Amino acid sequence: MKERMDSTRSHQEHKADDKRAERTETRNSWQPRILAFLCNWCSYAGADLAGVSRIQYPPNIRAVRVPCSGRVNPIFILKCLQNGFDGVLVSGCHPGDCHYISGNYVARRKFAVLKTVLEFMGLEPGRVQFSWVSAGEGEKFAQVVTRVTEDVKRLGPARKLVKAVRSSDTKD
Amino acid sequence: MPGNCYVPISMTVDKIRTESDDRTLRTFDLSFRNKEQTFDYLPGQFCQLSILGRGEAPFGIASSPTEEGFLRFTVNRVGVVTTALHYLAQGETIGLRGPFGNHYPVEKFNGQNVLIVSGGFAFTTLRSLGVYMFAHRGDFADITVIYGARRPGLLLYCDELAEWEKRDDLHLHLTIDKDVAGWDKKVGFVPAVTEEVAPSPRNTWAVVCGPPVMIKYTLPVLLRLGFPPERIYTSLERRMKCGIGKCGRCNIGSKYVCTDGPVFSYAELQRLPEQF
Amino acid sequence: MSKVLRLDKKRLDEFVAALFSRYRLFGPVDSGGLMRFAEVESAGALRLDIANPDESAKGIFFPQTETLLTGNQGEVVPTQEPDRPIAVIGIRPCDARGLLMLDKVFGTGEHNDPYWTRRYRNALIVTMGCSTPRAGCFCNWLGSGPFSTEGSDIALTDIGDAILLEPRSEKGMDFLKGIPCEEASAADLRKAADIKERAESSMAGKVDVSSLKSALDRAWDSPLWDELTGKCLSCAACAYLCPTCHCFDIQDEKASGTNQCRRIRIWDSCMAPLFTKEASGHNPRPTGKERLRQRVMHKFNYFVDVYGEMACVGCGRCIRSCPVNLDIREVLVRFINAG
Amino acid sequence: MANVEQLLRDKVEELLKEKKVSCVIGHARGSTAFRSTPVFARSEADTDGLIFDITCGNNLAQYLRRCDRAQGDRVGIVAKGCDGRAVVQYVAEGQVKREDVLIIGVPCEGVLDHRKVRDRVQDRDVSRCRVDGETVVFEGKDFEVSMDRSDVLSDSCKRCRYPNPPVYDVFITEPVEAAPEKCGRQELEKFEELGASERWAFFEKEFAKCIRCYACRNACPMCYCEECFVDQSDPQWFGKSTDLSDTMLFHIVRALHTAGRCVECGACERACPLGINLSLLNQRVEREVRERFGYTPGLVPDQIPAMAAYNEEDKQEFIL
Repeated sequence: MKERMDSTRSHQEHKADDKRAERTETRNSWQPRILAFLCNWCSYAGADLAGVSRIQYPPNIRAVRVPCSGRVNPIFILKCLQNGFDGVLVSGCHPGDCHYISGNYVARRKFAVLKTVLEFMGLEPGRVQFSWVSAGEGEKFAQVVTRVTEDVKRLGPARKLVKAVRSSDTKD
Repeated sequence: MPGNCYVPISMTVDKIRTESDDRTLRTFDLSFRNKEQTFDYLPGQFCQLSILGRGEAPFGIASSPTEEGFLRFTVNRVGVVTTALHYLAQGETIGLRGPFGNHYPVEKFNGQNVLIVSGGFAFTTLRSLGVYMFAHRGDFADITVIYGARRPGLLLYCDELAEWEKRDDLHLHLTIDKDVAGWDKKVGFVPAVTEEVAPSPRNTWAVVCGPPVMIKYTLPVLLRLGFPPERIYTSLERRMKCGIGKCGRCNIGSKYVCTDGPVFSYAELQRLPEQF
Repeated sequence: MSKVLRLDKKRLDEFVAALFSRYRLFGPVDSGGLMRFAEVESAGALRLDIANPDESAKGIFFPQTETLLTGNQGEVVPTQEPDRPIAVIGIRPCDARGLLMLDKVFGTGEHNDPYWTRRYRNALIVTMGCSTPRAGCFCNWLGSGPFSTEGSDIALTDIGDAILLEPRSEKGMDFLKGIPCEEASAADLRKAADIKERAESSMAGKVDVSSLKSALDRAWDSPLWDELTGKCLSCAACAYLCPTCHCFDIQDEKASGTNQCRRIRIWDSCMAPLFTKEASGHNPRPTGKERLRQRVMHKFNYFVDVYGEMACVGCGRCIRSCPVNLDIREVLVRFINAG
Repeated sequence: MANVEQLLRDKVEELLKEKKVSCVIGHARGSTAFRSTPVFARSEADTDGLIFDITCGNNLAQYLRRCDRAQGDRVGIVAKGCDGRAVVQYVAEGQVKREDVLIIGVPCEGVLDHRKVRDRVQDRDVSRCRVDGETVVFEGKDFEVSMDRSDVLSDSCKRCRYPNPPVYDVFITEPVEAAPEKCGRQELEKFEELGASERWAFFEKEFAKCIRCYACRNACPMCYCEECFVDQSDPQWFGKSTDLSDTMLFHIVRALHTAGRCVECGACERACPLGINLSLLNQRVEREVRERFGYTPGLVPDQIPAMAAYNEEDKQEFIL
């Protein structure tokens, strides 16, 4: 069925609001989508260990395996928020354990600044989180995911920075 | 909204063929989803092909208006849109806007000799021209085609070229840059081959299409052979968005490649300031 | 054209209300400290007392971001324009003239642009004469003036306690028929003529640009391009603020996780490297010099070839906002002098 | 200031005559008296137009990277504190060699925000602009307006801690004294007292004005990427529309890319044709980099920039 394409902004906005209301009403059933960038050498293996150890953790994360937390360009994180992920987790090796010696040290600086900027602007602190999880810390991985999922659930669906593709034009 | 020049016509991908051995060139035969749709064009014109959500890009029409039932495009995979096109499967739908631009001046070629010089995958609209002229063979005198590629695997439309070779009303010269085993035709760059086999410029019109470097070295050859700039034609490429002379990026001087071109005579190009 | 009417300022609201009743009304507003043209919800929001906004009025008819089509893979639906036509009030003569130029690009030729045409051709343009031209204004160089009425349906003149309304087109005359107004008195007209006279004479020295086109015909290899490019930052401030710059890009967007797509048109600028860069990496205008030359040539040479006039209305926005004060007037004068 | 101007011209003339430099990047009077425009002096004759005063707001450092010069030629630059810091940061980032630049320090007491002036003189043409103590006087046809320097000074100048180039080869007159507490950083502190949603609303309001002309980026001496991330097409990171999401992400990433590099010259803010508040974000980043990593950009030529370095002891209170 053809959707009626009305280019008045208010109409579209109302529709978006309705959608949001729907989502809020079904808050209990709403499940956040969280993207997790996991370092190949530690956190990804940690997730694996959590799996084989049959440790329970919420199924809300989508994992993307990266060679190092240093590979995670802050743009990736922002792009996730723009594309509507409700939360982003980046997890790498503990300091001193980086496979590439210093990747996570450099990443730590980048993430500190990113987090500062986003929270300064007013983005909810829980949306973007970071952790160090080693290959042996299956238990910790499950705890981190549980915590991040709970934080994001509490915050509700992401709205800030989310880009909607719609027929109305947004600049007034 | 009738007459909205930005709304593409829905086309079905009927046939897909990989043209080159490096798989960067793929040919698509398209037909109208609405079978009653008509579409008048002449060799040399181009269309905008699009996949909504990926983007739109211009391509010369490789089929001839004398061939019914399909429109043919050959796509070189270089950017976002062309890559998306390469992922298309048979039966899928794509958008088409056009035809845009001018065409090779086939009316001027009437009763005259025609020399086609081409290199690489720029052969698309020249195939269209060739097929068009064969369909109206009586209207044209001698036809010569020189077509070169770096190696045999990069020549477009090989099966068809094999048919063309059998024709006795066409002088076809295929050439590759460097000799390889099993190649029994010409070896050498297009400009050199042109110098060697081009017909007399008397009553002859030349059409030259290919990579910039080929054009750059072929034009002096033709001039030396006595072709006047007014009788040498080429087709230009530029980054385009609208295809209808509005978006403002494909101009060379005050000429828009999309509406005043893409076909220009060398005499016209000499009057334009910018490089092409 | 037809008789000039007088509207007491106290009754301006009535005039605006009449516009509201038939049109979607756009005009200059104060948007968080920034003066710009926007859709007006109430007469009170209109700011007819302010200087010409730094952004031109072209965005009303040619928005910076505009959805051309939406759909998913199978179905494509062009954006529908609301039926209600647009009226603009408070637009200056320079911008109104700029719209006429854009109409040549979008509204004429073999393919007319339906989005533009529907908006512009049905619109009512109510211009406000410029009693106090700003520093940087040079409309007088380009065959126009602060009280020019080209492209205007109704021309307003602020005479202090009242506004004079002069219909400039059938459409304008038609609209004014519904407005109960007295005719302007001889004294009012004299006052208006004085204001006009003062405004015109306040404008800085006029330069004869009649030889510019031919000077630029010969300027392709001029060393001036290198000199000017030296300081140009190659940003798009000039192009985006310009009422006649109209180059655009078309882009597709896809909503994450769905099939919902849209094809948008966005302003683009010839100053950007990407403007002409081809997928192969080849760029026919590789440096800032070729791009600056394109911008100047397009406006003052190519546009003359194609449409018979220069694509500049002398609004001075590029002069006021250029971060390095690369003044277009100086550029023109130097090319004229270089012959 | 007249004194500065004459000494500057003499000095540049001498440097060019003695072939110490092949070109000097400086300021000349703009087309209206409260503005200046960059100029490239290549011969002694070009030095007449050189000026240095309160109108010289462009950060000239960026021209160092694009200025035509033969191998081995040295380029001179008229440098306020922030131009000098940008040069130092270029050296630290390997963009220019210290020995290729001759830094001509000039005493800067802040530059005008031309948009503020424009509003104050009600868009009239200004033919003369002079500084008289704490007052700036603008003269035009039939008018003369005086205003407090602080009312028309660029906001970034009110916060300036480094009015003199940290490194220079010659200095015209004497370095000026920094007045760091002049205006302090109250703006940032006050803003931080707001709630998160108010802060977000502020940035939404500011960035909604953005027309993506990239004047901020192009005026910024530190934005020198061959291809900016917003111009990349494969992959295209963010959309080219003026959707708030796209414009905000542009500004956020720009702030991140200039973290530990921004020399606080305010060129971005002065370049913005819509007067968007761009510096608040930069101020916050600057403080974070200074407090967390102990780094201030543009002061020491051979120090590794903060975001290219690390310290094993960096704080990591935010990491789970």
